[in-house]
Amino acid sequence: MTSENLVYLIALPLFSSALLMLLGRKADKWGHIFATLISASTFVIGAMEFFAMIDRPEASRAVTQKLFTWISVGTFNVDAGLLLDQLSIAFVLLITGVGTLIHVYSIAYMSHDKDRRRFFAYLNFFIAAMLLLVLGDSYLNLYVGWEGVGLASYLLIGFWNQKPEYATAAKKAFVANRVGDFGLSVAVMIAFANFGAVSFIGIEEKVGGASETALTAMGLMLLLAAVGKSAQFPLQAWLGDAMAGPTPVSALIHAATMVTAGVYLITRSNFIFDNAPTAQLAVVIVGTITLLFGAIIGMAKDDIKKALAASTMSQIGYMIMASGFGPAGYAFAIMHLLTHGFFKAGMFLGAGSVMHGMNDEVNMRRYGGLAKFMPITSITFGLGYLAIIGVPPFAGFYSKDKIIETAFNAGGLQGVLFGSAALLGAVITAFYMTRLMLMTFFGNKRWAQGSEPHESPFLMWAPMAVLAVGSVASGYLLYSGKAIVKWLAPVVDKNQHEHTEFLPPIVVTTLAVVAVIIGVSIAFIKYRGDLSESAPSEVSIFTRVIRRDLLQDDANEFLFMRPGQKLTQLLVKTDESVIDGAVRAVGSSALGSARGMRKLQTGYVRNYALLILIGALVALLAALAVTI
Amino acid sequence: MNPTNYLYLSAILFSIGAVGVIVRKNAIVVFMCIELMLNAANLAFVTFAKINGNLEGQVMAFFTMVVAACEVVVGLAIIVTIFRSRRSASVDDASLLSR
Amino acid sequence: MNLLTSMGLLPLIGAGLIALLPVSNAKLIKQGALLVSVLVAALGITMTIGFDRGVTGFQYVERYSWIPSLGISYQLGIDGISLILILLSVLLVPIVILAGWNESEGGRFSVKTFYVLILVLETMMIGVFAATDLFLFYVFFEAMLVPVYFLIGGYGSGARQAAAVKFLLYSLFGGLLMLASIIGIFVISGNQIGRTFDITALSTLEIDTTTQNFLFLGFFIAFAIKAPLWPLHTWLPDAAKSATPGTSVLLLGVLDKVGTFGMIRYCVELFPEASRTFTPLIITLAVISILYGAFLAIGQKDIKSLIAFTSISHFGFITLGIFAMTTQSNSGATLYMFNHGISTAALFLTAGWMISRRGSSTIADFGGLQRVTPILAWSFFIAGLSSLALPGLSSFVSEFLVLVGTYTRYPVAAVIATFGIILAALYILIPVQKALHGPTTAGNENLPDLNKREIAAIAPVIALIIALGFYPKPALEIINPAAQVTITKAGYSDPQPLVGGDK
Amino acid sequence: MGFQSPALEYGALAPMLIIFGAAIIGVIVEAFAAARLRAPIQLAISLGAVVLSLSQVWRLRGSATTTAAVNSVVIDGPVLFMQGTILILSLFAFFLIADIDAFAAQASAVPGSNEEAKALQSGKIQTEVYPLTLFAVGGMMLFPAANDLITLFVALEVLSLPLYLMAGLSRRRRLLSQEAALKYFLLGAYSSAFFLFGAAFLYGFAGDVSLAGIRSAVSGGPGNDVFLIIGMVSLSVGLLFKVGAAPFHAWTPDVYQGAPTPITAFMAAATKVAAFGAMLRIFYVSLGGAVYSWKPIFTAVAILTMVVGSVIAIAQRDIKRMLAYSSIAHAGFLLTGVIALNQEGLKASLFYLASYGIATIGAFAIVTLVRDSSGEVGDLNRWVGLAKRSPAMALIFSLFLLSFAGIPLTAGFIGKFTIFTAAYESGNIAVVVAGVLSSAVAAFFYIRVIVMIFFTDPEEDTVTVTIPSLYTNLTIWIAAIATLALGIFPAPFLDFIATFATFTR
Repeated sequence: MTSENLVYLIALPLFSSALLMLLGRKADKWGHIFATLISASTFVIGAMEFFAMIDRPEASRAVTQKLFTWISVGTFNVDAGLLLDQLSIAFVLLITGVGTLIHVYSIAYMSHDKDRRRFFAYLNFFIAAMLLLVLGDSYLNLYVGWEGVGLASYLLIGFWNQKPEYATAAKKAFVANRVGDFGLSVAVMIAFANFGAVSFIGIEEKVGGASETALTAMGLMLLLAAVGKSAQFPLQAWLGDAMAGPTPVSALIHAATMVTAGVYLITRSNFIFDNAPTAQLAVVIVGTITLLFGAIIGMAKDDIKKALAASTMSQIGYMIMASGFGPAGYAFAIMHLLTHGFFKAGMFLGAGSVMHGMNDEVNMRRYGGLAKFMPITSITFGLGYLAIIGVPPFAGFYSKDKIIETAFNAGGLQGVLFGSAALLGAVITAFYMTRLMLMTFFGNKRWAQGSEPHESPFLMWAPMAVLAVGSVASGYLLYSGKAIVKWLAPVVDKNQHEHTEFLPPIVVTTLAVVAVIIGVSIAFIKYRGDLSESAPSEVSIFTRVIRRDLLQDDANEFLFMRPGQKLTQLLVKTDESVIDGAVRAVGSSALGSARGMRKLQTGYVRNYALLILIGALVALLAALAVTI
Repeated sequence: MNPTNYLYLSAILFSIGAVGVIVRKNAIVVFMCIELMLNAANLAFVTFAKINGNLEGQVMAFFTMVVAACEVVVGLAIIVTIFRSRRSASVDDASLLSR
Repeated sequence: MNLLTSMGLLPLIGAGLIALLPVSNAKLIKQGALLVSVLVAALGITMTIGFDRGVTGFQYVERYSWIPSLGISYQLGIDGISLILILLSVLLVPIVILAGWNESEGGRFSVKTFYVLILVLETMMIGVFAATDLFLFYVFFEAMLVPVYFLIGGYGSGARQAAAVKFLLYSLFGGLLMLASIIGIFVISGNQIGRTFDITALSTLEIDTTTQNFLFLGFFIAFAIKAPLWPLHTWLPDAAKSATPGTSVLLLGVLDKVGTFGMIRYCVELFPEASRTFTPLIITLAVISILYGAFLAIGQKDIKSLIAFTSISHFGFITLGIFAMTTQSNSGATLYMFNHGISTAALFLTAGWMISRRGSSTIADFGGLQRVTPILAWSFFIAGLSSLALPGLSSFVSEFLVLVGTYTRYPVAAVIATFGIILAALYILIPVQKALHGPTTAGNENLPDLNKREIAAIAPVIALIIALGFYPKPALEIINPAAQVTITKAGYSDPQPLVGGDK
Repeated sequence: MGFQSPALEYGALAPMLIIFGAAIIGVIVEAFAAARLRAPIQLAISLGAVVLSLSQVWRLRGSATTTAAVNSVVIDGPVLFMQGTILILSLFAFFLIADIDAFAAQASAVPGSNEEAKALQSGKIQTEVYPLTLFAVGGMMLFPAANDLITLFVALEVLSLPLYLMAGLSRRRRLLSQEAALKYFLLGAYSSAFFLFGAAFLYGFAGDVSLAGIRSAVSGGPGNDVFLIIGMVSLSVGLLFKVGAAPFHAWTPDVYQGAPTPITAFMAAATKVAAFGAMLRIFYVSLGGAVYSWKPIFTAVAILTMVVGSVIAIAQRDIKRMLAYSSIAHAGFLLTGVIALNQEGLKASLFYLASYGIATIGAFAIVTLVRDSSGEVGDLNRWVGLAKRSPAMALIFSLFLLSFAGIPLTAGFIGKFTIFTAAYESGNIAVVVAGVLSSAVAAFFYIRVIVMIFFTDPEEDTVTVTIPSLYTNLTIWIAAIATLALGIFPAPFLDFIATFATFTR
């Protein structure tokens, strides 16, 4: 099946973005509305495609569109082609849906910023790039979107780049992403060298003939790409700093959509990973480490956005972990991705709403008791909270529960280990989210001077409300009747694997609920009463380490930045002194020998005659020697 | 007598002249040494004429003498001029041009 | 008259006419130069349109005997590779003239001399790429040093004379080594097929291995200095730092391409066997250049030398692509030459505007320009993105082709080279952060944004960068057949995919 | 034994006879003409003789090879070409000599004496330089034409002796000029002695003084090889001295610097042609058969010469000394043509000599223009910023330097290219590599001068570029045009040379 409409999904927001940028201040008055309408229209197109897809029989649900031949050199042929299948449509709806809500929210949130038009241009650009990422029919097309969202993220993190640390945060994000891009580049090279193709279909056709080494290598490189984009260990450090961007950006890019692109990549590359068990194991391990890492960091964060960012990292860890379990896990990874998109976006917007009411204060130690002053925000946020910690029947319960179950089902010691880690993650998640709730909406008022908390305007709370509905209902909708599993099976589970059960589902569910109860309880005990306005300073070494993000920045600095800077300085000096020095030495040695040889030119006739005589004698002897 | 001995003599004379140019400082003496070298060459010519049994070498010797005479004229002119300017006939004094 | 000759002669005639204009009327001189260069660019576009993409071999061929007793002829012709480079040259000249409208002032010589030199240089640039006679190539190769030398030494800043001399000596040294090789191959041609400099004929010579290696080295060192390849690069940062932005654009954008062009046209096509012998060494040097240039760029404090070092990194990619000897890498390398030309032009011109506004080229003297001069800042940023090969921009296509093509034959080299893309992010984003982001540095609050003339100069470049990123097909169609020929001449064929290839 | 008066072929000898005749007339004029009229008369005689002689050379160009004066002189293609070249170069040299007050009013007067001042004031300027130059020109024309050792030696002395004197004729810095003369004379005589000694041994080896006789002896005669070697080496010392090859070059910079600039120009350009002409003839015609004995040595000398000339030039601070070292380096390049020992080598050498000679005259002509109140300024540090004072002269001087450096589109490049090609063809690749490398070094100092002229601001304003007279102007412009023309369209000239480039054996 082909469709002529896919291109508009990308072209419209791209056009809008370019228009708003090129028109400049002339578009200030209407730019935000235009951009929002464009975003909404992409959602409409996406929805139409979705309904059209549902109407088609399962075998022909995927549609493609070839735009033009992009690169064609010898056997290397890449079309600018789009592919909309069951996997991509899920993303399209999430991106355009959540994206549009956040556009709406931003109209109000950014209303005081004189660069609002530019902000909307960036947002539209992001939508275009993210849609290209999920619609591209080959790794190379995906790559374009992949870097496009990276650029959008860079621009939006650095939206207020007049603050040097924000600019640094933007750069850090881009560079970490580039490390991931290295993986993606190499993966494409491996694909071309092995299969002579870079399109998903082209590779999938030939994947059976490839060596496991090649597939493992490619898988690991794809994992590296995912790790960079999705802030997984060890490239997780940029995400916390990325909260420098305006809060809607954190909601859209650094929670709901872009950072989940790694999950998309792994799921999309299922045909590679399914044949590369080593790479899969690596995926699971990375996911597991990250889900714990993020959760642990989240425990000690006082910055509301950074706490949410740590949570995002942890939740994506769940998704990555799930996608590492192969056909058993892909659907649940995507499911968690979707539910997470709702509740985390909702919570971020909630955090933005709180900040909006608190003069952009982000420190939770200066919040407290806000539930009374911001009722809508506290309710929508609360629903998101219930969803994320996995309280039945909220969305997160279904998706996370399934991931924990899949982890246990991996079997053997590995299954127990991963399953327990996932459970532990659930405990910690419940702890830090409860802490966040208590510190923000309950307890004593610890506001800064002049704070007058108030509820946000309609344009802001309306999107939060919509997302809250999603946080409540999306889990059940996706799960009931294994809807998501069946929907995605043609893409990620073509052979309809039988999945074994290690523990009966009811046991896992019980365990998960218990985990939540434990986490919530601890947090209640610890943060129930009144808190001080500043974080306690007499704390254990563990707390300090956790406050320093488990030393992630220190490690990066120690392992990469410092040596890198040293190397750079060394090379700069080497270039100056050794290489250019050698060149200059050639010059000065020529001059030196010139000065030396000049000394022969004494000015004394007798010396000149001596030179002649010696020359004659040497020549004579040489000639005699040559001849005889 | 073996004519080769004249060649040895010629070579010795030439060498004395050649070394003399290098060791002596007075321009006139240097010039004399050069004349000695020319005459050594002349001796060689004459000897070779004898050895080869033709006259060309001897003719050459005459030419050389004439040319040497011309050289003396030119040479003395130069040396005298420079002596008048410098009040010295030492070749080592004439070393302003160097390096 | 043939199109190539007319095109080459036009700037020269233009230079002659401008030389007749009164020195005092700077505006008229500039307009005249711009007019001439635009006409040449129009001819270049005409030529591109008329170029037959389907066929291999030289087109627009013309041949006149020049010094018959030495087998030298005035012989021109272009294939895809030369066409794309000529096109680059003739497009950049008007842009440079327009962009650097005032940079000819305050030099050691008059404004008039500047434009005369630029136009003379344009003739040389066209000639050096169009020559199909080795001797003619060498003449252009050396003769173009003269205008460049005066352009750097006469109109630059800082230690411009020293930089100009360094440039000239490096180039002359390389050129003379090449001369020895040219003499060698000329003598061999005399022994085998009768004295000739026709490169098509020369590529049929059978040269024994040792001789071929030495002759190859003579050419290669000359081109490696031009390109420049580590460790023969130290002239470039000095030259680029001292020259005016416009001169730097022509220097990095076009002149240095003579090196990489020469590697394809002369090193590989004339000495295939020696090329194969030296490939491991050259690939190593290329990879070192990529990383070394990138690291050095990161460490620079001066914006111009930073750009120069990024170019060294990029030339590493081009060289890598050439000697990896696959269709992809070779086409990619040629396309890279073009793309590097336009993206460096954008980078240098915008940097030049920043410098002329601020009066300093130290990166630390800028700051917060995005808010003061948004259009300028965006132009610089997009140019930078092109330099770091962001997908969707033109350089990505070429860089990726080089890498993917290299990987099929030299996977390790390709993977190491790919680290360059991480470093590229650093060397672009660090100056972007320092110069464009952050609080506005004191004294920069009132810098003017780009004026209409400057926008007119940069807009087509940026448009080209974006257009070729999304639709590189027209360029690739021109390049592919020529690249294929090169590979074949060098005795290579593409590695087949491991799965499902024709074994 | 009856005595036959030798038959002289006046037609074939006419070019030389005209010059010698004019020289003698010049001497007479010097003795009898009124002081005021001497200079114009001398100039007229000289120019007339040169032009007349040139026309005779032109007349002879197509005719078959002849020997003249009882086989002691041969008139063949290369000879005619070189005689023509020498005549053209000396025409320009006369232009320079005529133009300026470079020469001592009375060379015999003690520098700084009343005599000298009086001579200057009275304007009774002696013009012996004209006949001297004519004699030297005659000797130079005879040198490459000599067909036996006797003529060769006589020609060598005829060309040398006037030059020794001319070197001492400078009006300014007379002590230096006289010193140059003394040095040139002593060393020249010294090398002549070597030359003569070598000639004696060659005669001893071959039993014949004719070049043809030596050739037949070399190629398989019964002669004594030691005699041959001694003869060959000693003779070469004399010749290598004349062309300024290392290590026999030491006189060159001192003499070039001390001599009056027009004479330096004449020496640098014309002497080189004559000396290389003779050398080419001797080695191509007579000693070709013994190539294995002398080729290694000549290769070494050639390389040494290129290196010494190029490297020492870097450290020079005086324009004339720098040009002297440059001429040494060029001698090295020209030696590769001798070593090549093939037709190409001969053609290339002829082209090189002509193009180098004309550019040299032009370059020295410009040197004569750069002056301050006390005369010419040789100090390079005072040449800075010359382009500001006289852009045209600066450009032309750069053109000459670029030609010396061998940049394409100048005559020097074609010369270098053809001569290295010949050397490469003869299999002497080492000399080619050394040649290009020392060219790179040489480029350094040529460029340094260009930098000084164009890119350095003058510190003081006492140095001026005088407005050239018609003669000097002609010289400079013709030299410049020739340098460019021979660089861009060398084909006709190369073809022209090809018709000359066969030695009669």
